[in-house]
Amino acid sequence: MTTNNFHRRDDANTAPQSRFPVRELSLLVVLAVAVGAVYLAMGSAYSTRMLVEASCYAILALGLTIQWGYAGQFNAGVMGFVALGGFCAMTFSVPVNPAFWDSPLPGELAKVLGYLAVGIALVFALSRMTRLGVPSWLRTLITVVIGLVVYMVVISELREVTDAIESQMGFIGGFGLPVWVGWVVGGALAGGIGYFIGHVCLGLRSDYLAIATLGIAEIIKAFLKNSDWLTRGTATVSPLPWPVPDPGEVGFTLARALYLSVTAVMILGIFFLLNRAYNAPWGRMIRAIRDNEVSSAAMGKDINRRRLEIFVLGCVLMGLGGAALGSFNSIFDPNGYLPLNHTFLVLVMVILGGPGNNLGTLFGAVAVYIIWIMSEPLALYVMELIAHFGQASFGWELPSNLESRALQARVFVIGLLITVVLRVAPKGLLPEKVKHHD
Amino acid sequence: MPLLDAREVHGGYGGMNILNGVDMAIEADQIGVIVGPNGAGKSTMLKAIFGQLNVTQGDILLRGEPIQNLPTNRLVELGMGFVPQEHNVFPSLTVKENLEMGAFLKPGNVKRMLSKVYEFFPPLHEKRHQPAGELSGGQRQMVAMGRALMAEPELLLLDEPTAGLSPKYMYEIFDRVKEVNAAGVGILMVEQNAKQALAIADKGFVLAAGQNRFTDTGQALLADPDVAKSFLGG
Amino acid sequence: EVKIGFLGGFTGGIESLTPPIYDGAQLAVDHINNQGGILDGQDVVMPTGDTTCGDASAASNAADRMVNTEQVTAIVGALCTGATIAAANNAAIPGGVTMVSPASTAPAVTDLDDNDLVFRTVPSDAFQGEMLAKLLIDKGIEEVAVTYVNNDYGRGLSDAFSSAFEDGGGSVLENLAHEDNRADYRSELGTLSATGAQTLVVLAYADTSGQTVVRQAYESGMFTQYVGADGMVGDSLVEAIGADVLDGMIATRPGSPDLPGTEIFTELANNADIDPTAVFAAQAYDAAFLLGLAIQQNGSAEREGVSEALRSVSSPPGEVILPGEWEKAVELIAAGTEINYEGASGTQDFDDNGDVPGVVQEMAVENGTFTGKGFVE
Amino acid sequence: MSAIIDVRHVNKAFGGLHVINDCSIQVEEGSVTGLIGPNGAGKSTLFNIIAGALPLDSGQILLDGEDITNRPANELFHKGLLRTFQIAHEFSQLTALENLMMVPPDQPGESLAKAWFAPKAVRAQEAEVKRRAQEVIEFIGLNHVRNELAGNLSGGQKKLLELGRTMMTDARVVLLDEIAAGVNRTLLGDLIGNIERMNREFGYTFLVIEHDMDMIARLCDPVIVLAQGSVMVEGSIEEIQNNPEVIEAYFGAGAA
Amino acid sequence: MNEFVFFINNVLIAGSVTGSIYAIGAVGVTLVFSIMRFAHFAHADMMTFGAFMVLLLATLFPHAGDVIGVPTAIVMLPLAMVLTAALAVGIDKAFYKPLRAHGVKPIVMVIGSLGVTLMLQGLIRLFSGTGGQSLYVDDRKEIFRLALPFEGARVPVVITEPQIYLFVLTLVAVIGLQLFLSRTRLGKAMRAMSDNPDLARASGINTNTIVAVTWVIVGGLAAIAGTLLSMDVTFKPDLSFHLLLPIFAAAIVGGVGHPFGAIAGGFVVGFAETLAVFNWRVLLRPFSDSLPEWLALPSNLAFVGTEYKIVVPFFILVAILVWRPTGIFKGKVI
Ligand SMILES: Nc1ncnc2c1ncn2[C@@H]1O[C@H](COP(=O)(O)OP(=O)(O)OP(=O)(O)O)[C@@H](O)[C@H]1O
Ligand SMILES: Nc1ncnc2c1ncn2[C@@H]1O[C@H](COP(=O)(O)OP(=O)(O)OP(=O)(O)O)[C@@H](O)[C@H]1O
Ligand SMILES: [Mg+2]
Ligand SMILES: [Mg+2]
Repeated sequence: MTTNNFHRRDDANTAPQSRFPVRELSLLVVLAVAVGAVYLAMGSAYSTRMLVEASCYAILALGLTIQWGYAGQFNAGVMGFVALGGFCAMTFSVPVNPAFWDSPLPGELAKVLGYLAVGIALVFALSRMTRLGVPSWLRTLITVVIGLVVYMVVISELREVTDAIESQMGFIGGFGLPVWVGWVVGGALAGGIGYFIGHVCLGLRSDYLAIATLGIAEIIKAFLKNSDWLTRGTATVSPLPWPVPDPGEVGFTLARALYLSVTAVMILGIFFLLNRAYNAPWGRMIRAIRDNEVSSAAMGKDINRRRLEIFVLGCVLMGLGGAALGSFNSIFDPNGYLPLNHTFLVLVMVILGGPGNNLGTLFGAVAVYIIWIMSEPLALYVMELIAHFGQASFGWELPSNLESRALQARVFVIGLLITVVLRVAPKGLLPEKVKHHD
Repeated sequence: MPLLDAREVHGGYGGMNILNGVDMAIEADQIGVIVGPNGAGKSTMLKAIFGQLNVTQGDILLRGEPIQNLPTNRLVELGMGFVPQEHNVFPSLTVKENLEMGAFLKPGNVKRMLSKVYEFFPPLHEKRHQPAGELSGGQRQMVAMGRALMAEPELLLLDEPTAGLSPKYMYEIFDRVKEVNAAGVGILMVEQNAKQALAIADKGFVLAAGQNRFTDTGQALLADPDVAKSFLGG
Repeated sequence: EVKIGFLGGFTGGIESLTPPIYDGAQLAVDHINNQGGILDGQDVVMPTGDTTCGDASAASNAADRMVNTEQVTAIVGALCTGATIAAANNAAIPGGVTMVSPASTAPAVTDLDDNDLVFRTVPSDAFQGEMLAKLLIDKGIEEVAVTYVNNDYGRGLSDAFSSAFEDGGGSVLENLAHEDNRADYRSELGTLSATGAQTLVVLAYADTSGQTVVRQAYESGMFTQYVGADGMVGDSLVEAIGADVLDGMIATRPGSPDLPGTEIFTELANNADIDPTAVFAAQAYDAAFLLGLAIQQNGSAEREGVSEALRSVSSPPGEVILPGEWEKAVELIAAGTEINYEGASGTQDFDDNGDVPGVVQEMAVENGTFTGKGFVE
Repeated sequence: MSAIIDVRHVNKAFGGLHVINDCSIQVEEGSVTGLIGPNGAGKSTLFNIIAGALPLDSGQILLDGEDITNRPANELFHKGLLRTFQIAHEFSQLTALENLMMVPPDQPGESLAKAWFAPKAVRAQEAEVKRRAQEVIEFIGLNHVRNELAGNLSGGQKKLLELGRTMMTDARVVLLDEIAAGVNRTLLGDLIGNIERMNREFGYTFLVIEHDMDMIARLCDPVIVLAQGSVMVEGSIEEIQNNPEVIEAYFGAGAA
Repeated sequence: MNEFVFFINNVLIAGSVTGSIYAIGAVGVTLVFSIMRFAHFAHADMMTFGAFMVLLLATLFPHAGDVIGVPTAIVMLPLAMVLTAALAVGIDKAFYKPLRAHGVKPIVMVIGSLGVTLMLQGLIRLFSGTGGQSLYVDDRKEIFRLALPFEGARVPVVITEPQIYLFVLTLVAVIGLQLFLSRTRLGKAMRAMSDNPDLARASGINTNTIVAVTWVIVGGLAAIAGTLLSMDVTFKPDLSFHLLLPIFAAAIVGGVGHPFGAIAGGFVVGFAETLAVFNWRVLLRPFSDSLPEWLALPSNLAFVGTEYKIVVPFFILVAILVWRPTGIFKGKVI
């Protein structure tokens, strides 16, 4: 038992492909039944809402499956990109705050940004000093010192302006643009930040990337939470406009169905593009890079560029999904971005569905979201049942905070789900396929 | 009683069978050499003997005792040593530590055998404080061989020990093998330098597609034109 | 049956505060059911939803379940301000459901664009902050360092406090947010004590960050006087840190004015084995009771009209109804008489924004427990 | 005389250990040059330096007159410099066939934009690539395992795949690092034939590290002997085999 | 003078305390990292578990400490270490071993350990509630206030009892581990196993034993770290989760696989954090009157606000990864 395991061949991996996708179809049927059951139990408005959220999560999961499934990059900071998307959706769509634009503060803000630009240029110039024959240790020293001074100056100027904004008009308000602008910018911004992180961290082993992204997500959250002048911080901004008529105008179910059709179209598009890319030589190259970077480089593949490409692509999807989710929730609350909901849940979706398999990921997203949402009433129901049973037959004392305890179990359940899926179906329910050529 | 006696061994990875009934037996004072085309199942056979493979059918006996389901570290206790074809050193341990690990079960051996191994392979002495991962291909091969010798096994399984070694060391290795064998250690090795290897072999096994194709003394196989043409490269 | 939903933070930041609040609301429901029920003998039931306090999407989700699946007539809740705003904007307002929060104290709720659907039975922190500032100035404290938990509660309170304190002639040497639920606030305390202030105002929760901040402040030995607000008032704080350390700590909390309702509620709660002094329990009782009255007045389990009815039953003119007097109220309503509920935690007369006036009570730690010292004028 | 690879006074040290010492070698265009030497002489290190996998400390490397010192590996590939690894570097999660198909450079399908918006061109090129891969895989005798994951191949099969990759594209210079080690001698005969053919008919230049003297003798002229990081002798195989210094350091007594 | 004492308290002592906590956490992480080859995200929660065990035991026997005159929590620590070690071994058996047997990539193990983290967190919260509790159940934390013998030194230097335990135990643990790894046969076998488990088995090393021993050590270290941390601050179910990033940063900055590196990394990260949030204005205060008008210093001269403390370990991590991926002590290139 101990020694025989290590050359095990993965059966799921090399099993001959069946022409008829039995597995896919049966899973879809199960899913459809589950959705139907939810509709029956919870009513259409609530269930449609659940589907919309599941679809937003599906976009996030597709982003993660690109990074992790295709390329083996483990991004443990999905939350940060989701938050960025939400932020853009908010900033671009909420109404303009005339109090801010009519005051002298925009000018001062611009001035600080100008300082910043000058400072960056200065530091950049200093870092090139070796060209003038300055020894490199001296250059480093000067650059660091000047950099710190510039930083301190800019930051204290910025503090002044932002304090003024906060105390005089709360926050700078939005741009009042159509919702989709915010979504596009959200995707772009997330991609941009992803580019920056990727540039620094992608050369390293994937564990390090996980740690770094975990940190980045917290930093993004800390920034959004503490920059009250920009985001109102914990005071939250709501309501956010929708790209389709909102429930106040056409009723819950219809409004949500419309929203769902928007996200569904987005998913279809993304899905189509991803499938095409994955099955093209691009996908093969990405898998090769995931597998062995040294020899990919020797085979002429620009691994840094490709890794970056994929990381950014994933982040863009996360930003986009985050924006759609943010608009749908109609509130921007930086405090509400939690690793459990926005990183680990997405992770579970991907590993359950099958990393690297787009269809599996979609399936995982919807299935896991249903489980997640339904687990609250279910957990309570089960707890109550047990408690009542215990009370009736053994005379138990009911603990006062039954609800609270039952819901703690959710964290536990997510953890359990991760470990059990990894153990039972390490490649997910719909594993990535090995391409067979005849 | 043969030192090692494998009869009708079937086995493979996962569902697929690679070995389809291989027989292989050597006495305590013999050198056995396995040759054959790439992918014939030579390495797989060594792994089967060394307990790293699911043997589905057949028996493997060491001095008459069945050993097929024993964990690897038990086999080492029973006196077997193994040099795998790939991944055969501990890259982050120094050369010396690599060798020490070879004698993990016989700490008493360390001192004596260390100097012996350094004597066999002088470059190792020079590099003894360097991590094995930084060695050249040939030097790694020496470490791998040295590691296996450290435990003074009674049966030594070698998977292509001369691959990547310069001619000088290739002959050196064959000399060592003869020397060790003379001290009463049974040797079973896979070789692609088939002519040189068969020249010192008491027994030769030609494997193809997971089955014995020819089994005879080394000299006889060398002399057999069929063998030479299709397996030894003319 | 008639459904009134309850939204609370059963998990997350205020999970230890939520159960007593829920109990308060449940007590009102029990009273209604035991005294003949609502709308001709129907029972009130109170389904619950977990907002997790911090997560807006969980809050809207829970509210949505109330509004669309449970089909409640009205909602008691939510507790945390963020949750209340999320629930209101996403579910309650589009669904036309009246919400009465017993615990969202942040000023932000006032400005909600809510079609007159969102109310609260607890005064805005803007008021408590002012009173706290006044209290300190009256006591001759002129320099303080403030740290507040970084959420809408802490921020609203600290904004109100700081501006009032500075207007009153004091100076806030440092005003620093801290994250809830960390184990270590020593660097925050370092920044705070760097100012040289001797008085530390902690606007946080007794069970979480507030406790740790005060303990570490004591260990650092840099402050001589601690000040808190309602979130800090809890004997668990004194127990955890030590009575001798905290002796003389000053605090405020929204109090129940000396109304007949307060005493009645105390007695009713004690009868039901509920702690009447628990934070926001009385407010929750009032919220649930008021909604019951409003539905009764409105005459049906429809959502339409509840908010108007709520205004009518809560404020003068009308015959005064006290906590527990459900039967009497039903009779009066049946007779077409105007009623005016005077609750356990205040007169509950809503202004145009759905806010209520409040009183603030001064508290101090004496002999190892928080004791009331009368109202701040 | 045009040297397609010109290594000039290269030095490389790991920590305090000088592995390459002022090494200069030239590889003539169209030749099959052998590079032999004792274990640890620095042959693979030199390969890694030429192929851009290791930075050098000092010196210069020219490819066809162009300075390629410290260029990244993928760039050199595009300049027509191909290499194999002594320890096989297969793509273990790709099938054997895919291992070959991923090699050809500049496949349109490798750009996202083209994969998305020009599927026709991608498919046409893909068919061509597959045809070539199929030929190569048959030639190296791995057709029966073409849909097997490369990680599951035997040691020798991996080395064959390594060699197969160099046949997938039109290179100018191919660096072969001990392709014979672990490869069956019968098959090796065919491979040598093919290398000769590629050299003669298609003008590939080869630089071959090898310990198998039969192979060196059949293929290489000239042969360079490297010892302790610098060139010991250079000449035809006969000259080398009779050089007492080389016999002492490299062939050993057994060769005689 | 007071400013200087303030600096000692808020930078020197605070930095050393934070540094030691990070160091002792990082030692455990670095061990799993180098032997099991993955970033063990559940380490922080093992720390919490250890502290929780101490809390339970101390609540059960609140007076155990009086007998020998040390805090009860310290008396209970050995027992908690045993329990945590058992937990660690159990977790490995249940969750990591099957994955290893499958030969999965390290990153999948990382994800598995994330799952374990969540499970542990849920369980601990389920049983302990989410509030903070002091590990000094019945006794009182001793605080040493050392007044400096200078004129005008109003503020004393403050150091507490658990901080002293912390310094001592960190040092003992790290030195012990270093000796174990480099000197003993078992220690070397551990490193061999981390390089190549198959070959380790082929050398006669019983890898199951090695793995078990590793987890016993890791569990014990985690219990020490968690307990000392909770004694110094407060016990909280999600206490150590927030330390995950700085601890990993410390392990990597120091060089993965080096116990001494963990100390170096821990102190680098710890001091960087305290220095970054320190308001330098305090030290300049005595001179601020003599500065010219145009150079009036802003009131806040800290590099980052305390709310951005988490940025500091992140930046150090990234900087070290870029500048020297193997860390200060040239750890494994993984
Ligand atoms: N990364 C490294 N760090 C330190 N030393 C190294 C490193 N890589 C190689 N060496 C040393 O450099 C020397 C040359 O190694 P190289 O692999 O180039 O030898 P080689 O000529 O290819 O030998 P072989 O024929 O055995 O493959 C060896 O002594 C080896 O120990
Ligand atoms: N881990 C594995 N999983 C699945 N199949 C494997 C695995 N290892 C080897 N094989 C298959 O088993 C067959 C025999 O492999 P083996 O390694 O025994 O060959 P060999 O005779 O040693 O060849 P070589 O001379 O090339 O080393 C090969 O076809 C190979 O594809
Ligand atoms: Mg083999
Ligand atoms: Mg080499």
